[in-house]
Amino acid sequence: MTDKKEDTKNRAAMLKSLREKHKETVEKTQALLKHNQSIRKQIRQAMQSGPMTVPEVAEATGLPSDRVLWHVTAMKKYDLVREVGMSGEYYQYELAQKENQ
Amino acid sequence: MGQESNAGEPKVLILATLSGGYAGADSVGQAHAEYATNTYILPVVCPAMFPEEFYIESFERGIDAILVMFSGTDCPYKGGAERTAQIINKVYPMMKERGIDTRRLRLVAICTVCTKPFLKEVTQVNELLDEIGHVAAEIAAGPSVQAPAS
Amino acid sequence: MSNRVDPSLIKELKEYGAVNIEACFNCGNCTAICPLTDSKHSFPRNMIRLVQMGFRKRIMKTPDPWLCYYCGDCSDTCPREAEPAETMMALRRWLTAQYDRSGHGAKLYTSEKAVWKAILQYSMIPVILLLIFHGLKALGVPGLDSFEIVTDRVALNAFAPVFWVWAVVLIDFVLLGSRLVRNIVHMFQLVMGELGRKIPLRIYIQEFKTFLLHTITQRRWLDCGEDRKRWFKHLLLISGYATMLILIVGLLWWFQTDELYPLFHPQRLLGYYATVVLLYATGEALIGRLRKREQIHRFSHPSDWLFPAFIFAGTVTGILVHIFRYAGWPWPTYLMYVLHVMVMISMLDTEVGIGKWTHLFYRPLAMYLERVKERAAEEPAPELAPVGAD
Amino acid sequence: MPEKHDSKAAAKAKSSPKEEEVRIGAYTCYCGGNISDVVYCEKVAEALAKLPNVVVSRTDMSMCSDAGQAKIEEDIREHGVNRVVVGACAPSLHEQTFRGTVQRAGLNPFFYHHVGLREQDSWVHHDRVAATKKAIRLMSAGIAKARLLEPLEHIRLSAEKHALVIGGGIAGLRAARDISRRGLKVTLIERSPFLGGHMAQLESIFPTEEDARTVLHGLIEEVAADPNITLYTSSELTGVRGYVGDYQVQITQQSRGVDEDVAEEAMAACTLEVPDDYNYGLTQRKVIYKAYPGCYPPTPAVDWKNIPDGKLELKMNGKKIKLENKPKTIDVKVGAIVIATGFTPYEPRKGEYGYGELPEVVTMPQFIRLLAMAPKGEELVINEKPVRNIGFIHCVGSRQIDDVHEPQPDGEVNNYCSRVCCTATLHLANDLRHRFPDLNIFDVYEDIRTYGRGHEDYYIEASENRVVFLRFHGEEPPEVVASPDDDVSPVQIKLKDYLTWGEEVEVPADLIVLAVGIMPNPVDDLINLLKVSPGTDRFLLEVHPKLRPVETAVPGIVLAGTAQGPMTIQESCAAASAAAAKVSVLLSQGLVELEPYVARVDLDLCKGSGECVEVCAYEDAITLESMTIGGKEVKRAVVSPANCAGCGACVSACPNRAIDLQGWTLGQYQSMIEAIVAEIPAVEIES
Amino acid sequence: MAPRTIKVDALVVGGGIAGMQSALDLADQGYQVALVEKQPSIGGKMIELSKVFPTLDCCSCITTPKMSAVAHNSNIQLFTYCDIQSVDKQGDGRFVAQVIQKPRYVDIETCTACRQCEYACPIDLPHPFDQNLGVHRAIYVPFSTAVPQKALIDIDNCILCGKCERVCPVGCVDFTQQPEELAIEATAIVLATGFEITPTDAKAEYGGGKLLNVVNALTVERLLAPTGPYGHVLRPSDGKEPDSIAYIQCAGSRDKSLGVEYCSRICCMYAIKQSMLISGALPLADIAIYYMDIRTFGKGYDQFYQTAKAMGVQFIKGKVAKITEDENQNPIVRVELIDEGSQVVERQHDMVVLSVGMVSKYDPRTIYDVNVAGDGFVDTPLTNVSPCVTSRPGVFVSGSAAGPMDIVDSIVMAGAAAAEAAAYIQATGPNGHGGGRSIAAGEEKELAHA
Repeated sequence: MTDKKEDTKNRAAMLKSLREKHKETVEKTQALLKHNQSIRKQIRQAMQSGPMTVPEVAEATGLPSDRVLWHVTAMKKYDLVREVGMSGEYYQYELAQKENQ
Repeated sequence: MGQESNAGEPKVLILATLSGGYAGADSVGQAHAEYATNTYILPVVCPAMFPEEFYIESFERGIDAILVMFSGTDCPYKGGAERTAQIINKVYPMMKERGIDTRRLRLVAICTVCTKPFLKEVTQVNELLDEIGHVAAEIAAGPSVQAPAS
Repeated sequence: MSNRVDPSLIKELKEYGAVNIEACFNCGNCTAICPLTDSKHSFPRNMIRLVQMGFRKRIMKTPDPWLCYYCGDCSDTCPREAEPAETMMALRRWLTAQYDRSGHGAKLYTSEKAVWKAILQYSMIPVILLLIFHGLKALGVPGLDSFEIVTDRVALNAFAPVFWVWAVVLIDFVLLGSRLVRNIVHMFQLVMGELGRKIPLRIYIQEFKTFLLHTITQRRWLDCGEDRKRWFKHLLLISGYATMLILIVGLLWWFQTDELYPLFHPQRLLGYYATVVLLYATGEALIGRLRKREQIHRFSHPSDWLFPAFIFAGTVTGILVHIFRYAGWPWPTYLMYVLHVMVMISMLDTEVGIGKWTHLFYRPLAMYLERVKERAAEEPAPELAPVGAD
Repeated sequence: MPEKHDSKAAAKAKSSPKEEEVRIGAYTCYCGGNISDVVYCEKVAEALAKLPNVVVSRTDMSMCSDAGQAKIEEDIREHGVNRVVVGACAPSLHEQTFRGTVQRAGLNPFFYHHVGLREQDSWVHHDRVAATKKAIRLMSAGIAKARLLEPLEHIRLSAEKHALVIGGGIAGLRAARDISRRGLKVTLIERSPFLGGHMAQLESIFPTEEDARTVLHGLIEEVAADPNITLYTSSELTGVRGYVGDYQVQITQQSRGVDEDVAEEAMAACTLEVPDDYNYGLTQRKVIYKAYPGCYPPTPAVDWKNIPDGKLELKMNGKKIKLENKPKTIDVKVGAIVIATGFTPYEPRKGEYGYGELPEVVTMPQFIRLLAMAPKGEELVINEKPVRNIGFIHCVGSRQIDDVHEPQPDGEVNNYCSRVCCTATLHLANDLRHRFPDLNIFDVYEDIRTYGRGHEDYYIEASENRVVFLRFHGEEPPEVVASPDDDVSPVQIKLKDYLTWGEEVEVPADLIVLAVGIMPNPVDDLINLLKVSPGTDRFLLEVHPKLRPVETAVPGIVLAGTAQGPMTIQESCAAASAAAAKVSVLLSQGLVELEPYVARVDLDLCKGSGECVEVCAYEDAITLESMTIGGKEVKRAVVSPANCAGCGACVSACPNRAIDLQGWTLGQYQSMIEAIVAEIPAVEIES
Repeated sequence: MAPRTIKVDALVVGGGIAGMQSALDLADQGYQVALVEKQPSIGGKMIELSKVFPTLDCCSCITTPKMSAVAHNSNIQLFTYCDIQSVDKQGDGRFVAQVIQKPRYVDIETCTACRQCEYACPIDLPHPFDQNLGVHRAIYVPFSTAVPQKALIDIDNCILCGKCERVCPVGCVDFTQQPEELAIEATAIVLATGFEITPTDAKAEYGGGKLLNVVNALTVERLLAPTGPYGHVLRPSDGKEPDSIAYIQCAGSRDKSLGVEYCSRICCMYAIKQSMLISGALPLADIAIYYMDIRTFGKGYDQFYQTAKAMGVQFIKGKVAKITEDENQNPIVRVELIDEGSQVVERQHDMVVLSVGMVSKYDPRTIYDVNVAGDGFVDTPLTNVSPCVTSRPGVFVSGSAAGPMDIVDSIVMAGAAAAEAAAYIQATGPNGHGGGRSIAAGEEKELAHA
């Protein structure tokens, strides 16, 4: 047990010192993460109402449609949204189950 | 029409030599030319290996037509083309004996880039099958209702 | 019609300043980048192609080169660095020479020697005239009393009496004017061809405003897409030039005077305005050509130097005459005056009707005729086939 | 005889200790969409999973990728899969790939069967449901065969470390030299009495502006001095036996005709003249000749082709001398063969662009020779006539269109681009401009294709050199007509010039040069001997332009240079070096592997009828040998795998079904056919 | 500490199709080969493509088996994610390359590419493999067919949260990895360093890279690839399925105003190929190709062009001068229709593809001491008869490092480079000749590759 604790502690210390070493990039990436998380939140909220196309999400969130497309693409790749057919010239996406809950 | 027995589309077996017909079929694919789906192409080194009974048995199993696509005079094996032709010629009387329309078996030379002849053969054999129907009916009927061989 | 290819025109046009026209591989980039082209007007590639093919007559018939204001976009983006803008420029020179049936214009464009010879000849006119008149007076020929060389004060109107000078100017003006009119008529005939006579006079008259508009404002230039500075500078230059032209041709009796007017006298104000504008505009053009920074100034044909250089020299000598006169230095005033007149006469005689100067008329005329043709095509006259640029 | 590493597969198959359970892995490849766009691959996999013996049925975006292959390996290792069937592209592309996979996982590589679902299903059918059903049937047939697969082993044979190169042009020379530099022996044969091919007829070459013959002779000297290379000129391949690693080739060589020490004298004494092929028939030469000054070999040769009875009489120093062609044959054993038979310029029909009717119309190869012979000076003079206007016409004999161009004798039109003509034309035009400043040059083209490195510079330079370009559309080729009598130029080109708004224009010309395309040299004899295939464009066909771009479908026979398709000198050399690399791969190990698809005798069934021996066309492939079976001395058929071609003629001949073809047994075919006619497993396929 | 030294016969620089083919052709002759690749996976540009002309084979069906063959060939040692620092010649005439292998922060031996780390990672980043239209995470497997199929961490875009380490079932994440120095000793070097595409923003008239629906052709390859970012052909501004697509040829070639005078050779064919593929994916879409000259010069290429014409792809002669966009971000091209009476038109499309060209991506003089030609690519002074020989003895060039060429020509040239390198090794290797482990007749040799 103590060994495991020791390990966890060492690991935390190692990560911390690494974070210090890569301070600049870590901070930059953290800012990016925060920004993306807020966008994702908006997109998820907009998509609560059911399947939507990218322009519809863009309209609902006020985000530029190319950014919405990028995020939806990312969410699709990691199974957070899925494609559910087409509406006109656009594909529709809906939140995957775990995101819906 | 051949609907009286063995429902379903008639099946065409294509025995195609690797150096001729099979490569030719691949060229047809490369060209994305469309043909009927009832065609089953099996690669063959040289059709000279198939004895006469092989064809008869195939018909009896339910193959409605057989196209032997060999390399003709370009056959890479010595005497392969001639031997194949001899065997096929011996099959025809055997087919007649059993009441099988001899047009169901064709020996054609198809080269590696013979896309047009390939398509022509497949179209023709399907036209024939539209006309004469399944082989099973002929076999069941026996030699008395033999269709005239062309 | 025989469409026989004739590769000699390319060589000929090079003498008129086409820079790298051979390099053109007819991709069409120049025509598509040009802000002035549309489904009806297609250039410069069509012009370049006609040159490559050597279809002289057809080029002579087209006004297209006059529709270009040389923004330089085509040359900037040409994938072959074929300098289409320079070809259009060269074609304007070539056309100017073609409109002049005498062949004099062509000579001045293609031979520097001919230019120097012409300058030398024309500049001698005032000298000879002064020598003749002062000489005849000295010989006692009557009627020449007003000719006198006064040395204790500046008396320009005695050295070169204004009404005599004005008379000479008017005579030259009439001669040059008739040359210009002949060439303009020639251009009209070439551009309008058979069609010229078929179009009702009414349209010509109704559309004459186009001519005036373009002459005065160079309106089409504003569609060129580039920034408006060059258009404005050119407009300024024209205003200065026109002022000076009116002062000399129409008002010389008032303009050339021995009076010393106060600073705000209209004679001085008008003169100063024209002088400043001309000096600025031509000076800038010359410096630009020396520096070769902008696309329009990267290549210079001798004829590009000539016109601004004349105006510049005329302006500088004019200023010096003015200074010497107000300073009360008789001899310098007289000599500078002779020099000034030499420059002005050379300019007029080598430019009007045959030189770069003529673009003042040809360009608006081209627009005008284009508009007339368009109008005629719009009219529901069944005998008129629609006519495009080519 | 090469050392044989006979297959022990037959023995192994018989003595397999226990009937192991057949566990089949079936894999249906999406082929990156090529298959899955039409075939419902998941449904196929679902259906296959229901078949007997199938323990794993999977799909993958691309089975041939490392990840796809890893799946198979894992299934073999983890799930006990011992037969593998992949339905993917054509077997010619990736059968070998998957055999390797199976082998890596510790299985016999012949426990693998490949089903072509792309070329023979998804690419030729649009009905998705029918195509899916067909895919299931084809895969079922493959699985049926897989149940009966037996372990086989490659036949390993020692390989001759010696290659034959056919053709002594630049590609053949390059290939010969590169194979030799790798430490292998080379026999180089050339049909004509001299080396160099068409390159010797060129003057300066793009993109380096080097002198063609100087560059060529650099390589010829290397070849001539190379002790590993044996050279036979005036020689052709007349016979071939054997297989990769051990081809026994027969070369027939025509006599040079005259002895070296008197050859020059004989040439001087010779009076019989024939059209000079070096100058494309524009001049005459003697029948005892040198191709050109400085040619290699330097000894003059007799041109037997132009002497019908193969005998020539000559008066030399007052004496009558009789020369006679005594062809001799040479037998060589080689492991691989490089075909570098080159090209022939397209010969326009009589009347095509005035060719053969108007003396002012010549082909570009002819013009290069004419120019080389033209007098020096400021003005171009051809055939004693001054040329002030010269017109080039592109795509003569290339990019032809059905119904616009007259077909070749074989009924085909040359619908391919000949690749080199554009740059060659412009290179020549620039050369003309430098030499004749006042010459007017016109260039009538369809598309200018100066694609290569440095080639566009020729186009730019030609433009700047005031070459006037005119562009036609392929459907409306230009016309060449004689001018009216009062015209300044004797001929003219008329065309719709699409750079001038499609207007009809005419180009005056004193000489018109046709930029003729490239056609393969006629090599029907080689095609028959070596069983290689030409494509629809008549050039020899590679296995696959990307996977195996210089190899033919016949093992051990590779292509170099323009026998394969139009190429520049540089590209020919690259292809030749690549061919040399393939030959080195094949032969530098000293052994080759042959597929084990040979006949096999079941001694239990064989009655020694001898029918198989009778029907077999291959020497020593099957023999009747005496052996003792069950205490009785009997004659039984015995197969010599190295000599067996695997055609299977013996299989159908055997009255007792005692002989079969390894890897392609009759039983396997029967079971495949059964699978095709059987009901397919029930799967719901949406339409 | 002295760097690990690897002794081989040939060093192949670059793991694209040319490098792989050269390496295979050398290894199959029995030579020991080191293949050094800058990226975390081999495959080069070719692995990004969808299908290849003129056969329309799926590209990965050609590339991935070669990648696999390289990885499994017992004569090839593969070094990915490496930078070559310098190349010097030793006293014995052999080269020694100083190489730095960048840390992946993942133990390559134990990683199984299960991608659990990837799912756990919170950072989404634009994926250059998908021309930035798709995403990867800060820890990721480069792409589905990567070789080696192993994860790596983009340390510059990592917040070091440690989530990946926690979820990894085999404990292969190692944040403490350091760059490793290697010394590779070789008799011959084959440069197969490839090319770069013309930057999309190179031409101001084409929007300078700012117009979202003006994309480069490599982007379309990704859109067409079954593994592509969207899984469909959609335009990047809003995910619309485009009805009208225009190709602009010579968007990075044959243009002195861009400083690229040469023809890039591949663009005509790839534009035609993509048109055909788009026609297949979007049967109703109109496709127009604006061109100056159609250069379909290779074997079977002109026939391919004719097929595309017959399929309804429009070929329009005229160089597009300018691209603008309307309020819906539909690109508008302005062009003179040369073949149609020379009129200037402005045409609106849903998406415009720039057929960008090939440019040299680096200066090979600094490290490899070989001359470059005016076009920036490696110079081949004996280009006619020895097209792979560079100015430096023992250094050979393969594929598009020696100028633009298509895949077929690259593969042929790769074979030629292997032949040249083999001959060089044969002539100059240790003990006079035969640096390669040439095998005596009959000697059994494991043929490890597929």
